[in-house]
Amino acid sequence: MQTSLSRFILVRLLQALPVLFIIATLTFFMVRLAPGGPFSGEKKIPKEIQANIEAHYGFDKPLHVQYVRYMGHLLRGDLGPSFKYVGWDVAELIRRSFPVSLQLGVFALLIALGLGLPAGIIAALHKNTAADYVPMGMAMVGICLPTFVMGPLLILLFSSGLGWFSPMGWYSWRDLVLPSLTLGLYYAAYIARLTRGGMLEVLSQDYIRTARAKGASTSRLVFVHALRGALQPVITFLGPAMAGLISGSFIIETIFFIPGLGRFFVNAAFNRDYTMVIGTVLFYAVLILALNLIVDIVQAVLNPKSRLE
Amino acid sequence: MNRAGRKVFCLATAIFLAAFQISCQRPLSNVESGNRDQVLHLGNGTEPQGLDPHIVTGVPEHNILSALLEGLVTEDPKTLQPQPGAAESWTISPDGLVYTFRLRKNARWSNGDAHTAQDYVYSFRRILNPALGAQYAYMLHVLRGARAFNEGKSKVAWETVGVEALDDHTLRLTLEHPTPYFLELLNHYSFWPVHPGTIERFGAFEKRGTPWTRPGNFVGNGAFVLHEWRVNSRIIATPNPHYWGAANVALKAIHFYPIDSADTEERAYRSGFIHRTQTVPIHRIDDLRERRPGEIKFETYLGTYFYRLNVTKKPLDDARVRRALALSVDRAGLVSNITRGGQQPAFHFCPPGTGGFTAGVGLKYDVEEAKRLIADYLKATGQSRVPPIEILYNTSESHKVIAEAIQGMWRDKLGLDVKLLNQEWKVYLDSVMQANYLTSRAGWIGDYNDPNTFLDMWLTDGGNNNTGWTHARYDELIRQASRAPDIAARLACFREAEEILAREVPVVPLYFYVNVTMRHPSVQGWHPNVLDHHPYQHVRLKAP
Amino acid sequence: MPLLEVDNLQTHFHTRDGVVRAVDGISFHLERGEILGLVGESGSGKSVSCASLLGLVPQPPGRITAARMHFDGHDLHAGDEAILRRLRGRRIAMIFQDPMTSLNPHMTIVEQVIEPLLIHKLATRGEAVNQAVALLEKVGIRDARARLDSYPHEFSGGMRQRVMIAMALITRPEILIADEPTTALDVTVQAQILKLLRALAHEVGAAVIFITHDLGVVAELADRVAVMRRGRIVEQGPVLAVFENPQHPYTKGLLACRPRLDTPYRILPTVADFMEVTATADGGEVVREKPVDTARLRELTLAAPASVARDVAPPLLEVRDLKVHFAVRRGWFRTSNDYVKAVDGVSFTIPRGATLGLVGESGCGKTTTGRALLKLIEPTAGSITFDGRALEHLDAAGMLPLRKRMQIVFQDPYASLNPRLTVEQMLTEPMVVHGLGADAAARRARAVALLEEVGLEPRFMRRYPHEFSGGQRQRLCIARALAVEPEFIVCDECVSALDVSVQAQVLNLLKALQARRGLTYLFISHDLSVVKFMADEVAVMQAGRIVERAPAQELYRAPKMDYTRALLDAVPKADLQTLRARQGKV
Amino acid sequence: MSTATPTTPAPEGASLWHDAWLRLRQNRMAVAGFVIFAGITLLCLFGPTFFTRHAYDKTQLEAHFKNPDATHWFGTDALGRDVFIRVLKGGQISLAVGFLATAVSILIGVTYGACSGYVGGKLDALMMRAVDILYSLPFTIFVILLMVIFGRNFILLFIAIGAVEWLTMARIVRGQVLVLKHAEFVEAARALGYSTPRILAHHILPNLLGPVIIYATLTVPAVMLLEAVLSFLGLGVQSPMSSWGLLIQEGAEKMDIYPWLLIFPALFFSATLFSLNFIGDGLRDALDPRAAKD
Repeated sequence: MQTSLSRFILVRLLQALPVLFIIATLTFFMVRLAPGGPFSGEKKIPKEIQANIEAHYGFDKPLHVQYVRYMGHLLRGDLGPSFKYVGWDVAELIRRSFPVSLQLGVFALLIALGLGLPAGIIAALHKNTAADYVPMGMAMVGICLPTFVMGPLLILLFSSGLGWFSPMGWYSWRDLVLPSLTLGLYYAAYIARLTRGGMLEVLSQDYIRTARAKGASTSRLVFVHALRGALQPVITFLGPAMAGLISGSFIIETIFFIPGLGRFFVNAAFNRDYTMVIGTVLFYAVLILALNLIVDIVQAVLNPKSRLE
Repeated sequence: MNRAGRKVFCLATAIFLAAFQISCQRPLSNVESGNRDQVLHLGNGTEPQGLDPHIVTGVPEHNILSALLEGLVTEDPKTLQPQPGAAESWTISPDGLVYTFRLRKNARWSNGDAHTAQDYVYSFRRILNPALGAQYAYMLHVLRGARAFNEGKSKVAWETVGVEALDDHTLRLTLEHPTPYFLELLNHYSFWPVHPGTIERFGAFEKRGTPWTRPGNFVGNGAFVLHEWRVNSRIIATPNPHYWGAANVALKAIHFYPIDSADTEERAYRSGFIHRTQTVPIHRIDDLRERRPGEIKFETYLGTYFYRLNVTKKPLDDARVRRALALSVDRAGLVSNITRGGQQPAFHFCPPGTGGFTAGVGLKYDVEEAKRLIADYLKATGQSRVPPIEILYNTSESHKVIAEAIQGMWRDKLGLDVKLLNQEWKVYLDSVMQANYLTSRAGWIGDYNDPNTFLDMWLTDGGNNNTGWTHARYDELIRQASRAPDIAARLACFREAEEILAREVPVVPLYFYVNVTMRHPSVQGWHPNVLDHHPYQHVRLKAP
Repeated sequence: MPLLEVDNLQTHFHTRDGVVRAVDGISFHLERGEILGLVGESGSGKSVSCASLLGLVPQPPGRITAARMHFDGHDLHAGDEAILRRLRGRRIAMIFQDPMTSLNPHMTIVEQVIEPLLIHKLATRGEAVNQAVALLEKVGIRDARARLDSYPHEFSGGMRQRVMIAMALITRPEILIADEPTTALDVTVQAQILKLLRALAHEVGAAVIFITHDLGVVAELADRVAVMRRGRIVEQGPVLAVFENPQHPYTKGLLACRPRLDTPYRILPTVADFMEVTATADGGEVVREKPVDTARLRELTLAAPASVARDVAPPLLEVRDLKVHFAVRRGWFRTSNDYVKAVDGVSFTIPRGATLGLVGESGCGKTTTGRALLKLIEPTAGSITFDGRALEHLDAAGMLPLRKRMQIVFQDPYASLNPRLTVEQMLTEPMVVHGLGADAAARRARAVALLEEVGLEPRFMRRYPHEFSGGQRQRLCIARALAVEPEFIVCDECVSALDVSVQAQVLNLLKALQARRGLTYLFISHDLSVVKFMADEVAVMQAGRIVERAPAQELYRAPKMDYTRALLDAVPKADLQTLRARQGKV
Repeated sequence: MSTATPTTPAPEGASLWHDAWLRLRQNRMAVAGFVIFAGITLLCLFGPTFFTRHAYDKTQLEAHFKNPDATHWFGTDALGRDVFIRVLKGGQISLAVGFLATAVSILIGVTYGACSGYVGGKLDALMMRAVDILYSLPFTIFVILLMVIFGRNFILLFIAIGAVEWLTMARIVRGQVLVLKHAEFVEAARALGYSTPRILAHHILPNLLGPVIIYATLTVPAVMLLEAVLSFLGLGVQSPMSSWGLLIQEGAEKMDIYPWLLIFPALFFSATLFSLNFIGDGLRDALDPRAAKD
């Protein structure tokens, strides 16, 4: 197990390198294809000045030269300066905004798990009764309600209405509640459905009957025997979902005015902030690859039968 | 089977109740605590591109930089008349070409360094240096020789540029040709000074993007210094003790929040998070007018909202069609039902009263006339239908609503086939620059308070013309205006230029901007003006 | 007072389609230390009755009623979940059929074995682990302490069943309910487990309810037997009495239909030879005993003394030195430095029209051999010659014409039928692929004929596999294989998953088809009695090689190898001599 | 023994789909879902031609933000347009986007996943690595770039969305195929000499229907919401056309002042999703002959 685990991790890390390389290349050329450049503005500037700016950033060189140069920087771990936010490095902007998104994502994840898992478990234990229909109906509603409805709705209720929370900002722990709820509820709905499905599947297994025959109580059945197996689909879902959660949501960060990665992510594309686009895309890719790796490892730990391939 | 479920449920409920319990103690809002401590909280649109006055190009940047830096000349917060700034006085040569400024002896940089005429020479040289690639360097092209130096042609020596420090406190600027609005121009941040020592400390002087603009590094000559900068979150400026007028600065801090969503900003205001918003979402204007009548402000702004018509493409190559489009827009209906901020319908291009100039009414709302023009056009060209017209606009709720309304008018009143095309900002810019559109939405905000900033756009080689429209007489008029011997002659040129625009219609002016904002009653010394400039040293907070 | 007393237990399932009477009023009792065999075929309600004792039937849809159900003075029926939970695992323990699925794959062995002790607070964790080690050693898991933290999948089936037994016995329960604990196991392992169960039950002093469909097992183990059919106990009594003098025709049929090592059969008697069932209008049924002329039956079923000399026929299939190796990739660079030699040099020939039986324990490579013959698994080396044509180098296209001539019937009738194809689609598709039958109507007609040939009704044509019983499904599999008119069929454990009575019918069918169509079989099985019934010649496989090969009768009469002898000895024998011998011993 | 009671004589050409239809008809929830869904679809398709009193793009500036009343059943929007007709018209777009994009994702995902899983080995590893790469591309940026580079059009919109959504589908299908390809009935099919495409199409794909349908019913709403997110970024449908996602998004910020702008499109949207969910569950059960008895 020990060798196979370390070997597995090493192989995956090695595999990640060409993946990241391809992604960087793909993105590099894709952003260049988009009309407009980082310095195009509403007011046209004289050609000569435009040329000065482009010379400053090396845009006057042929594209392949720029590519080789950029890749050279990348190899040295230098993501380059942001074109839009003058005076900031891409790496620095990511470093400053990612913790915010991470914090938001982790809380949202806790909410999603905290609501989704119990709801799914309760629904599965009471299949086809009110205790099943009510949480599952709510989950459906949760899936139907996009974040740009849920956000303003929660603000209307808890900020404008009850006055418990500030409608926006990221300055005290209190500001964490509404956005992570908005983000978390959607995932909670998904997790509830997956948990219910997984639980139903596992509860019909023979080994649950074995456990009951040993005199195990329901809570023991659920938490000791069933949950590990039932969580498999949830964990598979959590891999990509977590990347989505912690890499920031543009909509939520816009609605709640949160200085997270999501706004950079989307704005970089809109601003044609080339280095920022590649930087954020690469960051996201690394995140996804890392989380998938973690999910695979967690799954292997939870499911002793699965082999790391 | 029930027990486990019940346990889980109870636990979850308990956690939530506890969370709500804690959350019930509400702290003071920003506005409440700000009023107590003289801390101004401002919504400021988007995150600034940066704080290097020689690099940035936008309004949010201006709002912050105007706290941190001061030009030679500032303006009266009410009338925008030039006032002594870093220079306590100036003289203008009779031919209007040479300006000599006496700098204040008591002015200091925020680190205590002396503030000298050489700093300005350094600053102007920096922004004009081709290697820096400053987008707004062209603002300085009014200076003699500046354009050639800036364009880097055949290694023009800096000494040929009309900028000279006569001594530590005397700066002489020589212009290319007389520029009546030069003093107003000086209040644009591209003319503001940077601290040479700081620039050099963080890199060569033509290097972009050095960390000299970070809190702790930034050295300015304005009333405030940069205290904190959290990207996408806030920028805090605190008073500059070395500012020559520090004694009169009341505010203890200014917080700028880059809230780019209008809805979020409006919610921020309502919850007491900021003292003033940059905008108000259109759909909330009615509601706020009713519920917060004292706080919603409608302030005339030096800007025009208009549609460009691409005269190189059919059917807009025909002036009759263009005029018909302009005549069939119900501008009164548009401003009262759609924009709803008390905007003035625009029947000419330059906002009324710009630099004391108001054009005569050139356009009107006349559907019959418009129909007649279309019929004429069809007859003359032998077509049965006008080719379809497309409206290009960039992504924004309000642009969309207006485009939809205009589409409705042109379709219902003239029977035209009108399509909408929404493009994301950079694509839109590209389309406009390449003249790859039929009609496109546009807005123009005056850089300074003079008709020239509006009307020189439609010169044949005007950088922002983009309509393909060219008119010899118009070009001549605008050129004449800049050399006009007196104000009356100058205005006459502009008046005739406006008449040509109304006849030829390369653009359809729709309305003149009004800044709709929310402002808390506690903000004192904040005066509405057409440039939306509000020198913070005059602002104080007083709880009503 | 008996330890367990059950009177008129009924377990009904209320489904959307009506009430299913899984257990329809059974009564029995169990004394301390007694072993009760509960016999019946699948669906007879034997498992449900035992699950009902402990309230392990899902309710709803299940509903349990009983006039009386007492365990040592506790009213099981009136007892609520809390009371039952205290009894479960502590005083009444259960062992389930499938050790693959009945152990939690996510928990280590030790966690599961000590769990009953911890749940019922009978020991601290440390004590529990020590007890578990002792018990695991006792059930035959060597070096148990080192293997405590293994997971079930790291154990073989037999080992897992031992773990299950240890888990059930660790609390020293008063009743042990064993629900077909050996059905999924090899005969040799089954024999060990049965011995173990008997010894341990005796030692602990537990009474045992042993559920099985195999009367042979009951004969080996039980003191008393109860025969169940369709939710009812049709006969119960001391084992010897029931075996010597069965009363109910069903019992008689069950006793007769099991192929025996000591009797040469031509065809097997079936339950249907002993009783006749007619359905009544209200969904019930009437069972009538058929008068059985024993002499006539023997005459019908017993084989003619001398078998036809088939050896002279030319070989249809010839296998030389067949090897199938699977690479095992290990270590940092996944180099394949090791092989599992599943089949390691197997040679045999099968004459046209004959049957070669291939026996051996699970994992010996017999199934791999069968599949390699049909190139479902690519052989590593060796030659396969079918009717003069070498197969080993043929590609898929080259194999296509031969696919028509060689077929296979698999073990699991549940997995080997596509659940989403109707019988008609399933039977006509191979005809389409191989261009048999002129048009759809002709193919349909052929399909109907096939159904009739395997003993199914034409009205089943548009049904789906799940609507059939195991035996019927296996007939469908045979019909599907026959659809392409093959000459050679690999029967891969094709009756192992079936009840004894059904098994007899399917075996008879295979024999009849062989006679009618001149088929050649490779009959793979772990059940020696079945192989003996089917095969002309038997090859015994062990660890990828054939260790002994002889004509069927000869092999059974005089096995040469110890391994073969061990296999033969392990077969449970439902004969009176063995029974008497055992009873005498006890 | 089988306890199945004899049914009516087998009609010719009985097939999975025919039987599924019969079974589906017996599932009350699925039928209810089907009725609601059909109702909404028909209303969206034919409503705008039937209720001609208002046009979806007819602006009446002075009649903006009117409460629902007898003339405007769902009220009017900022430009005085009738919300009822706009909801129906938006439904056309949303349903089209939802279903076309889902169809694209199923088509690509199932084919890709089935091939990858069935062929296995190096090809499988390669194909899954490709999916990994696409997975790690952030979707929003990907679509934004696509829209920006190739311009906005409706066809591209759903192709782009479908082309991204197929990834998960491919993974699900591959996982199932990996299990199914070792099933004995597939071995039996191989033994009968069926070609690989036939095995995939006749024996493996039908057994994938359950998870595929369930995932598809989850994809449809996801796609509709995605379209709304793109609209949020200004990359969705062109005005004055609309979609449910866009209407909901526009209504969301105004819900405290003009609630009808949110409520009605949200109602239609949710009703569709709910009914799809029941249809999906029903279809899954109906297409699984084994689930008939439960």
